[in-house]
Amino acid sequence: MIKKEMIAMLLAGGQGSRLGVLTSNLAKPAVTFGGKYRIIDFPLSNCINSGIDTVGVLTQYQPLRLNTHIGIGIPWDLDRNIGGVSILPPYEKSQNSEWYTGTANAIYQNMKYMEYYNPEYVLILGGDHIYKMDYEAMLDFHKANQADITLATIPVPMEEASRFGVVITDSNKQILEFEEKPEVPRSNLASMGIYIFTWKVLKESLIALSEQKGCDFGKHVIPFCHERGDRVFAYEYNGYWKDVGTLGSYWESNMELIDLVPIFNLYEEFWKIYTKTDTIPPQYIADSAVIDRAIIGEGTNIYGEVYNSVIGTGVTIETGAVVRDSIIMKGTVIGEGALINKAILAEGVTVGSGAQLGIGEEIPNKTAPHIYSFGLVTVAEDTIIPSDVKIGKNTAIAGQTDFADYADGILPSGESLIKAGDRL
Amino acid sequence: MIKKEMIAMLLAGGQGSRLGVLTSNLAKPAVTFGGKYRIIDFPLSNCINSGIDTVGVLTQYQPLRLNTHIGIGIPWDLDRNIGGVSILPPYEKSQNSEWYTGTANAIYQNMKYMEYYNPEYVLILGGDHIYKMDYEAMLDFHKANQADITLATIPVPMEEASRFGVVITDSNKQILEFEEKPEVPRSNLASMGIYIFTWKVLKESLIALSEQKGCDFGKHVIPFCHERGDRVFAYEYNGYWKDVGTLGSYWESNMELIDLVPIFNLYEEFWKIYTKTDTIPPQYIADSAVIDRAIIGEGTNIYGEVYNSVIGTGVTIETGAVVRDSIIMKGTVIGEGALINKAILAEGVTVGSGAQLGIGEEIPNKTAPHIYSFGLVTVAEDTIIPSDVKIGKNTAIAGQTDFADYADGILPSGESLIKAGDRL
Amino acid sequence: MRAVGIILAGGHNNKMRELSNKRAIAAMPIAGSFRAIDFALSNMTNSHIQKVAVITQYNSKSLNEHLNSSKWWDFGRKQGGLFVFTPTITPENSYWYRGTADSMYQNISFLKNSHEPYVVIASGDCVYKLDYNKVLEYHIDKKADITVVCSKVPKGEEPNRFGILNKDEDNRILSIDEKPIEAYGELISTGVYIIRRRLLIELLRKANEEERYDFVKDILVRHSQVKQIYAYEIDTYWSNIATAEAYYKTNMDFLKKEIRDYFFHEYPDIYSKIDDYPPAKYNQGAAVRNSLISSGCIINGTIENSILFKKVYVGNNCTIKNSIILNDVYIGDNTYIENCIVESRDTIRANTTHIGEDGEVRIVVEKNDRYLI
Amino acid sequence: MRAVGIILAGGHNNKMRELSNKRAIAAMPIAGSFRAIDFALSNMTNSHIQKVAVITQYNSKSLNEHLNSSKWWDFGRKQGGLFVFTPTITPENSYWYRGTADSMYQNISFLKNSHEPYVVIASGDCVYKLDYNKVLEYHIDKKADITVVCSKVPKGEEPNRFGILNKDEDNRILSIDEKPIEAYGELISTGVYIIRRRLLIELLRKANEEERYDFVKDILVRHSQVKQIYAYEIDTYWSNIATAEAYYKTNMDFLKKEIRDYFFHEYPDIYSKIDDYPPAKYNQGAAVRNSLISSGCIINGTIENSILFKKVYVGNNCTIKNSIILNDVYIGDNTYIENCIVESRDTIRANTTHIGEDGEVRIVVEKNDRYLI
Repeated sequence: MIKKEMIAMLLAGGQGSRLGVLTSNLAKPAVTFGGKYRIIDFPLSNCINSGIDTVGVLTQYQPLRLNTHIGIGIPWDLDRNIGGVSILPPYEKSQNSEWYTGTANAIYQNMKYMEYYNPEYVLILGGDHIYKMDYEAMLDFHKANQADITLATIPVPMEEASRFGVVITDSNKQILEFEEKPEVPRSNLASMGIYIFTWKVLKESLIALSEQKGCDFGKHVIPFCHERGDRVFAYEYNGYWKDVGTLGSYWESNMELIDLVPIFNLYEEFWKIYTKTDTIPPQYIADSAVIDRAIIGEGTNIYGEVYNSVIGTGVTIETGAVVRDSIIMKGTVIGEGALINKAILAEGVTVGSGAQLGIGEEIPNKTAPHIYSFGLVTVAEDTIIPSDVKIGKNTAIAGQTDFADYADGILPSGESLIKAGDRL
Repeated sequence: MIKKEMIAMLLAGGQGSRLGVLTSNLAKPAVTFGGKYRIIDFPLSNCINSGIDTVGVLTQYQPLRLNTHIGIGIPWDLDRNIGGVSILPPYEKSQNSEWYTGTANAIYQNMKYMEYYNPEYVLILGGDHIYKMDYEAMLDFHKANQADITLATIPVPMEEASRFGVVITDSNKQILEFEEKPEVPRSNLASMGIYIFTWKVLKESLIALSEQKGCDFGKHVIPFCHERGDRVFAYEYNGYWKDVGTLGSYWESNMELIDLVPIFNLYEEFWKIYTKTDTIPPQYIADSAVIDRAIIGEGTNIYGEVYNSVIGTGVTIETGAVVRDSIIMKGTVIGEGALINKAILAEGVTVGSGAQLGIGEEIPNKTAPHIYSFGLVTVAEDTIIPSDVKIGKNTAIAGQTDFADYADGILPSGESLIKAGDRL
Repeated sequence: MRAVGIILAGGHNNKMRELSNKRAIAAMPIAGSFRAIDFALSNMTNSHIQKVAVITQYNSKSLNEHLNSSKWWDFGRKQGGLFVFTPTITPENSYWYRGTADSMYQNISFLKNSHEPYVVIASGDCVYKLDYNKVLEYHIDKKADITVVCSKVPKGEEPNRFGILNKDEDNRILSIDEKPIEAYGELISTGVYIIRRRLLIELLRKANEEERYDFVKDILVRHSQVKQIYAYEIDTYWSNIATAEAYYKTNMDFLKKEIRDYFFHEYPDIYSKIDDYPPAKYNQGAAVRNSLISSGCIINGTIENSILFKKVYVGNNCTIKNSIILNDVYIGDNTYIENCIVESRDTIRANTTHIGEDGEVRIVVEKNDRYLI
Repeated sequence: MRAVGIILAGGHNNKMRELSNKRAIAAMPIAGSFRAIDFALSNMTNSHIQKVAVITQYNSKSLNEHLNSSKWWDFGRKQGGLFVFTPTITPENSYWYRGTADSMYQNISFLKNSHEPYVVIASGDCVYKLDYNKVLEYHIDKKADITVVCSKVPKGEEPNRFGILNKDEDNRILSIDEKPIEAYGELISTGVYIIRRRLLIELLRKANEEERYDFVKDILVRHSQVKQIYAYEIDTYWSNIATAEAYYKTNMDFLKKEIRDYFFHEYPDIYSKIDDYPPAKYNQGAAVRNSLISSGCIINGTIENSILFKKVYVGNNCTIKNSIILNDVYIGDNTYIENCIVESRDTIRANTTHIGEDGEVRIVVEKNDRYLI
């Protein structure tokens, strides 16, 4: 007889389109973070550190990188005989076959998976945030309140509360009202999109709402349960919690890791963040290298200069190259004498020698100003940037570009250069 | 650097509709076989026994049972850090998102998975047959012939050859011609639907045929390669190979296992068939039991009589019940005094006391005579059959039926009783 | 869970007769598909103890093989795991384990590097189900230094091969008679103890300084006056298999429906390593009554009131009565076996008779050449 | 592959000085992220040998922990696997391993139960890459009884801590001088042997009967006249780390680009157990030149021509030159370290100086209380 007290369902299906070209080939939870991690490592590690050994990961958009990364869950100790991590993509049924149409719909379609483990509680997680949280403490809170649903919430500054969904509670933390992005917020407790459901309640409400189009937890399930009188509570979390949904917040939270005493400490022993590492050898820092405030991954070779940057695994920075205020992901090569200034370079990028990225003045991006801003240069994975070109700020580059793609060898600030290739 | 000499791609997406109600809730490769196995155990075990430790399983139709069964591959030793077994369902892409439309199309959509392992050869397998085969011997043959493609073939009786796709070869086993179900066969070498491709050839031809609708290996890829002059060879296999695509052949091959010296020997030490077992305890045979020629799985309790039958794990056969010439799958309960005659009872069926299955004369099934024939009673999983009803031959029953569903307590031969339930 | 586990699986014993020539007692097969240590291991994992050390020394190969993956008992690695400790030579020490206390002392780093406040010590040769959390609650409640789980003497057992406990009304243990010549009292220690981790480290260190090496004799008995030692009594099934007779009886108990139901069907499950054998096969001529048959068996003869472990072949016209046939045994045609324990991997010649007489169980060890099947 | 593998990892050695107090030589950390045994294990798996026994005895805890999952080296379980053999007491035997041959003899069931025709024996304390299949082809080609893989004496090494081989033009070995006082010849045994499985079983049994326990002295040397023993010479990088000086030199070799490229970037890879440390962090004040830095390090000072293993903390204003800092070392502010090997888990007090003088490498073992970081 299989019985798990609490299982987790991790929603990892979203594209995260506000990360621009970073997610054109992979789902947002698969984006790398902090030199060697991927965003999904944080909720997965939180699970195993909280004693949850059964996690269903719901995927939909471009799941290959995620599948390869998670594999059978070895790094997170989730390779189990009973439970462990399971990837749950949409599937064909004998009557209707459909993609996941909403967060709750995705969970609904995997009802049998949950039933197999016969849980008492189900934890619903997203794959979009960087944080360390003890879900067991939240479960204790849920049990102590005999709650049907517990929402994790975080206090935000009152003046920012109108950007969030906030909850109004009584003194026992039972939720009285929800407000979605209120103009005049009456509370600063913002929902984190993390829920514990008593299994029976979740099952009933999903079945009751099974005809709801695009069924979503925040929009449909929680209000439905609240209205019918279920006990819904707010658990207050007070640690580091960072949304990395925009290029700006993604860049910022990476840079925060470099601070001498980081707010969010990866070096902490007792709440480790696990990840899959292919690269075992140490990094080599050459005689010619200068490194001032940086985080650097395994197997990287540094011959040039690095200032205030996060460098992934297996990166090569050649002699004379200067990298400043940038994020360089796994396997990228920076040619001799190249200059990288406030840029995000995705995995497997090649920058030719003498190229200069992030120069000139700041001009809003012409095609997607809401995505490519913050003065950043954003380079998609496997992009090739030829030698000696100059690239301005608020720019995006993707594809195997050559010198002819740059008028006068220049991509001015605010421009995008997206070159579709024959990549399989 | 990851490098695998040969990886396997196992096509496990099909419904197998000729198995009738047995596959209404699960894909054909997940159907149980021989008391404790599922059909997919045979190709999976063949892989690990042949030294192939990287297997992609392509699923589409109702994959949950298959996912749960395969898990992370522990029983087959396919829980690996690099490689192992991966479930590959269809996924959403940034441009077009589609289900698998054909065998080759399914492989095409997983090109990146294969590329990750950097193989020299790719083995294409189905999940529809019961057999033991050393794919390594086939690979040796492929290499020795410097073949681009090798098809596994089996000699069939000449008079039956017209039911198969046959190949005509020269004396070196190089294939000269293909014939699909020829009226006057010129060869008795039938293709088994098992292919070894040199990776480069597979990749090129899949890209070349990427626009082909419903792209299929037998219909499109192999003819395409053959026509352009690739070296295509026929490897001859001479062991037990049984299609279990119809209820009749499925029943027959189960019954063959009971023979004193079975043609297909599961008790062989050196080519073990592995499977996932939840049930550990031994079976208990009571004082009142009679067992004459049977195969019985773990944890089963037998108080009644069993003749010439295959009984799965965790089955209960109560006192006075008589089971003859039948297949009883996992977790099924046969009530006191019930009579089961030439029936296939899927997983989790409950037969009430005194019920009689498979009596009366043989009349063709009225709704699906091509499916429900051979005189069999076929009962879908989790079906409930009430006490004291009588059920004829060539019948199918599904759902939680009660006595009122049976006119005069009888389901005559040739009838079907499919009762859709509120099962999630 | 707030405790780590230690399973003492090093022992061997002359009372097991020939059966202990091949393996540690904790590796003895039980009830067709299990090994003795599965019960302690499953109790640990079912009590959510995630970090368990198995200490083994004597003939440990077969045990090590059984434990080669922590997966079967659902132990993790990162937040705990299953550790198997065998003797090793260090600059400070080149002795084998000299007793149960010494075996723990030589692996004291396991205790030192843990942060859980309590330790559950269990022996690997008992068949039972127990939620150690309940014992721990009791331990905390009683403010005990050590809690000993105890049981009434199982029926038909001599009490004097056990430790006999005398306790007061409050369940505090007043004295412990380890294997007394004559036993006064019917309450015996089950070999399961709960103790605070730091106290255990201290007691082990002190015992080692004094060159005392046995946990029961040198620690438990010696401290019964000075420390608060409490008894936690269980009345569910409990059996120690460390004599050939007890081993036979414990196995035969599984032919009773209530024992089978308790261990096989009631939550929580007992886990074990999975072997890859096909289902059992009954050929023409097979006649089986009131018996447990395991996977991989092929049966052509008559079996009554017996337990067949995995992969036993029974030839034509054989009769097996009131016997235990351990795994991978080949029994030739026309053989008669009664009141026997047949050692694993035996090959019994055709046309032979093996009977344990005068109510005594006979242990059959026969290594003939095997016919290929 | 047609061979099983045996890795002899039981040894210890005074020439390792203080470094072998903590672990078997095969468990010594190498090149920032590896352990010595990773090289033999990776060679095995890269040669598609799927069944490997590691025999260990001395201070095996840290080695056992490293080997606790066969996953990292991609060994399976069903068609082989990674077996770790430690000493055990059986009815026939209660000795520790008395030598390399005895350690194999005590585990002879591993050899008997295998069906592969050949055995590759390797020692766990050498750094090299080798496709054992090539050696096996040569072995079969030569119709050899035993093939010994040999190498020229590495530069700067004394030949007389090795076995010196003398061979004829056909590469047949004429004599073997094991650790001679004076060495004639420059060809040394690398400790890698190929031998037919049945012959090994026979030789081990015979040696045991004669109470001889060492594979080289009692089997190889004694049979150099009677058996066909051939030498297979390699000219790629090979190094034995079994003295403190050789250990230091081997590590420092990895600061050379060609050595790094050979081991880190050329196919096939060397595998190791994955630890869960974050990337290295360079704070203000860090200045690193020509050094290898491993994951989990936090650097505030100056590092030159050095190798930092995992999770080393270097305080402000420190200078580390020509040194090896093993894993989990905390170095307090204003410390100066030159020509040293700093033992793992050390805590170096602030404002201290540690220099290995006169070209001698100093081994620093300091267990001070650690400041929390």
